[in-house]
Amino acid sequence: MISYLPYPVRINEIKVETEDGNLKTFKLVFENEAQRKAWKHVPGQFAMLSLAGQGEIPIGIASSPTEEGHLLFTVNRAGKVTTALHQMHTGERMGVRGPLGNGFPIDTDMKGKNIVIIAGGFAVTTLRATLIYLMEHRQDYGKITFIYGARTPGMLLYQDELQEWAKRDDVDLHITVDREAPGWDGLVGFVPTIAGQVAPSPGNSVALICGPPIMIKFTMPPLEKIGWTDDQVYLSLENRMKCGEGVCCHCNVGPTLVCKDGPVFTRTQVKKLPVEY
Amino acid sequence: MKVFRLSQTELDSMVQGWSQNRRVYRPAAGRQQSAQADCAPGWERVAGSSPLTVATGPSKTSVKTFLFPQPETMQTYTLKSSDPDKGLLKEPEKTTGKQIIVGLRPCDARSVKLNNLPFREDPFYQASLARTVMVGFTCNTMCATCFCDQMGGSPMGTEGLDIAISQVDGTMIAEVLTPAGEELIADLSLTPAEDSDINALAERRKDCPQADSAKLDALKSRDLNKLYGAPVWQALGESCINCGACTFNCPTCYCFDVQDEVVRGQGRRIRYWDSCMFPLYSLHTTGHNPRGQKMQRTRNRFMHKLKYFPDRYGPFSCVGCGRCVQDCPVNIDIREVIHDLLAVE
Amino acid sequence: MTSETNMTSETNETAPWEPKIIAFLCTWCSYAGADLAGVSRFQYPPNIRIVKVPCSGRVSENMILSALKSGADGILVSGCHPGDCHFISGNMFARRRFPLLSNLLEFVGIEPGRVSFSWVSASEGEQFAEIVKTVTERVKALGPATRLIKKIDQAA
Amino acid sequence: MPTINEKLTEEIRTQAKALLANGTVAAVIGYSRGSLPMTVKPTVVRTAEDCGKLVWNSFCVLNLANYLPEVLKSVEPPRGPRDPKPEGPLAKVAVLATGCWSRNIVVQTQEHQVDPERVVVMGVASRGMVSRRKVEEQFAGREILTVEELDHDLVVKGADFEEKINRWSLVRDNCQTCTHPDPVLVDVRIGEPASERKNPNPFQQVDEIEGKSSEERWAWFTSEFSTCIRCYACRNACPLCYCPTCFVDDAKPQWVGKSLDAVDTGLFHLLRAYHCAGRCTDCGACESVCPMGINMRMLTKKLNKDVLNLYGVEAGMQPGSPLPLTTYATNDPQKFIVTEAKAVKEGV
Repeated sequence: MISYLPYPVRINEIKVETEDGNLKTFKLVFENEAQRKAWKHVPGQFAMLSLAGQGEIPIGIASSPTEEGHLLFTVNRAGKVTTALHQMHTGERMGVRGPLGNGFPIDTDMKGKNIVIIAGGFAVTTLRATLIYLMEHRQDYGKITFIYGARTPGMLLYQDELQEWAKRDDVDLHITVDREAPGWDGLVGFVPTIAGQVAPSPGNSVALICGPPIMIKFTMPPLEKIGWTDDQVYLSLENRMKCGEGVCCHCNVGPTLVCKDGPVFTRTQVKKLPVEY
Repeated sequence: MKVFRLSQTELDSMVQGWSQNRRVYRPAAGRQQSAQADCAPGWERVAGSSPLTVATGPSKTSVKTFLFPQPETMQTYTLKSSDPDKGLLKEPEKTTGKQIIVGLRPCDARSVKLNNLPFREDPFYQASLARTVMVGFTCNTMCATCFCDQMGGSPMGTEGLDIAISQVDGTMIAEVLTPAGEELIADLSLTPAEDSDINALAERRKDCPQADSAKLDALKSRDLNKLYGAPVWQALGESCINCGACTFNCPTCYCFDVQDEVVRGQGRRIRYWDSCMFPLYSLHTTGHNPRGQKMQRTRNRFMHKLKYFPDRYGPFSCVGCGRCVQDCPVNIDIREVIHDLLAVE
Repeated sequence: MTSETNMTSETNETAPWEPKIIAFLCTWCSYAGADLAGVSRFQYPPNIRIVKVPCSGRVSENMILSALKSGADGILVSGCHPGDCHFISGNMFARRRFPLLSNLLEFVGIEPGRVSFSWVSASEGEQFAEIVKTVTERVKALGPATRLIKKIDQAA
Repeated sequence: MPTINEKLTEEIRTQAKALLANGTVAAVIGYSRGSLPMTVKPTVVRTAEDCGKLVWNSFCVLNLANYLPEVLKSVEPPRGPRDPKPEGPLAKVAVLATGCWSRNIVVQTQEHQVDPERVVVMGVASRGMVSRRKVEEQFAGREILTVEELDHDLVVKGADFEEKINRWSLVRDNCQTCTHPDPVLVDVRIGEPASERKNPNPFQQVDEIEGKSSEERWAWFTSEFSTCIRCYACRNACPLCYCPTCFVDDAKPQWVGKSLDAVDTGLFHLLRAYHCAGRCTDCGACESVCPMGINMRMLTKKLNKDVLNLYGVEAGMQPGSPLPLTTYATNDPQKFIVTEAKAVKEGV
């Protein structure tokens, strides 16, 4: 039986991620120890963040299952609930309901393969979770390529971690910004361009792509050019959601319910659906 | 299964007996001038001794309001700073006690079964279902807007009912179909039906329009994208005004929205009926709307009923009650839509 | 703006009833008038809760009805005198709209006197105090508002 | 001998065909036959061949002006939200209009929703539209299978009955009290013009409610709107409602709750009606489309009465002048204003 009752959590830490202040990462800890232990998620899943008096919003889980004891959510301030969330302080109570959705195929299709992760903007959240998971289980996967772009250096999320990851030699990291910026000596250019330059050949590989629709649209041709097929590419869809459990129908794309059947789909699956996302 | 013979007086006293200690509801007679305070529009609580008769055809509003109330409290909480439980969501107090719905038609009873497919894991729907007993009247005549037979039901069908009452040649025959139904009649001394009654009922059932979905089932095997791209949507979308008259009166439309309401520090999270006809239904916070055009929303409703739902769960999400046909302000007739879709190759 | 949470029941339940009146005051005239009333020590009943608005023309029917719904016993909207509007004509448009709204509310059974309108200039501190007295007395005579107030039920 | 409606239907088809055939308009908004008795389908006809679908009868209760802005848009060359307006004149659209509908087109023009240069009004004098609900109430409990329309009577048939009833007795309340049945704009005349109707008191129903006590009016209001299911058919059938985001959908702040709470439902109807103040032409579409039979028109009618009494304006009757609530006069009545002088005088 579904439970619509969120788990009570406390905000343990709030970190402003970007220069415009619109993205904050919330570190949440469970109030109830049993619920903490029972919580199991896979990277790519999402949860409903619940604010009493405001409502619920579906947000991708930014922490890896390997980071035990807390959950991380990076939230853009956009609507009613996210605005209220951004005004909250550490120590305050809120709710989390989930984990919901399918997540990336870390134990199935991704196992033993080379992984290419392509992220644009703040869609990087669940991919951060994935990368950390992969690094924790490094021996289970082949070569890992992580391509991440933002508009400006100040709009890159998880900057401290990016520096840590750059030091590792078992991850091929490519961080790019759209335009030249003072103090930035890294890559400059849009994600699709960089992806075309650094993406490995498709043999025994899968790609996970999250970003604005326009980025996904332009990232595909360079990949296809070097032989990538739609079956190898995983995308994460988002739609307005209410229940998160496949009941209320809000997130439907044709017969598919993004919250239940997704949010992660192969590009082959997505192509079969009407364009209602 | 037990079968009884009832006179109008026996039926009336039976229903009145139930209403002594349980909540009993029946369709409101005629156009309702004013809804009762403790009852959804279109229905009324049985009280007093007015004889129970039900007009031909389905009730004005559907039975879903009893299983999927509008609104339904999902959680409650307080926002008072003095309360240590501030902001903690709690399960609401459970409504207990049986509710008996009298006088619903076979189409509505079947809708309860169909909605149970998406709601099979939903705690609220299941709780309502467990405390609801449905005493239905089968139909001797089909209205011009009825098409239950084409959607896999039948005017004399009993699917979903606990007790089915049929009018056969001036007498009423009650078929008690489930343990919940048996519980209702446990203490009553009813006249068992004669064999002749049972035969007459079987005869009537045999002669009435039978569930025949063979023609429509052809839709299920049609290609999704071809139906999606069918030419019929353009004209339909142009005349549709995107109100929710069809969805809210439809017994098998089950979408809901969730919202928080706070009054003087006390809050609740409710779910209430939503309609895919409304632009807000699919609107993203970014302003992007995957179904931003009227036509796309009209299409979604019919595609959901006739293609998406069957693809997911098997049967069509329509029981052929004809309420949408009657209530549509611009006369969009689902039977014509089906006809047009069947023509799509 | 007027979120439902604003009118919490922090007041003492056993104290005798005192009306809560929401006053939408234009910042240029009536709010300044209220200020002057305070500075000049003109006494007026403490029942009003002031919401400062840029112009009486800014006060929409949504705000007035929201306040009623949240449990306000009375509403006062006050702006500049006709001709004195900081935005030239905001109060003139308001003057056309307000009687329609108050008549409509009366038409559906909201007691006359729950929703009031006035013009108070920045120099009219005493007049402001008088108007608040009038409005408060009127609302007191009507008793607590019972109509169009949202209540929620905690059961499923 | 063809009936009045048959003649009108024929004329509509001929004129629509001519307009489409000679390229004057790209689309005609009219009605086609409905699938049930007493229904018609609003239809957009785009080819001369399709004009045979058009019909006219006493059940054309929806206001076709409602469709005008969207159909006008549909005949423009497709362009993105930021693309400039194309050069040269844009295609025109013809629309059938009775008195009230044409007044709505005037209001749409005043509010810049419609470019009057692009609209060809096919004016039909209204004989009053029949209320389907009134007919059904006459035959309560019996299913109506066909309704045939004669010039002054309706022939209603069911499985086992046939009755002839006077048409006017079943005409909608708003049409019975209407004083302007003839369109205020006519580019193509269909049928004969109608003269203004004399009505000693078009606001009689409003007066009756006003005559009640405050308690009685509250009781009337709560009871009348208690059956509302919040389907918004009244809002969506209204040609005045075109806001991209309706106030009921606002989230920051949220003005009105969305479930079936009596207060929220009441607020929705009050605010919806109020938003129509000075713009409503009493076309009755809201009331006609309500699946629950709520007389929400009483609220707009009350506002119409006040707007007429206070500002002397009937919506859509003066194409050249601004809408009553978008203008003002220096001597507008202000008896409703509380003054301290009044406080002293009343001595409350």
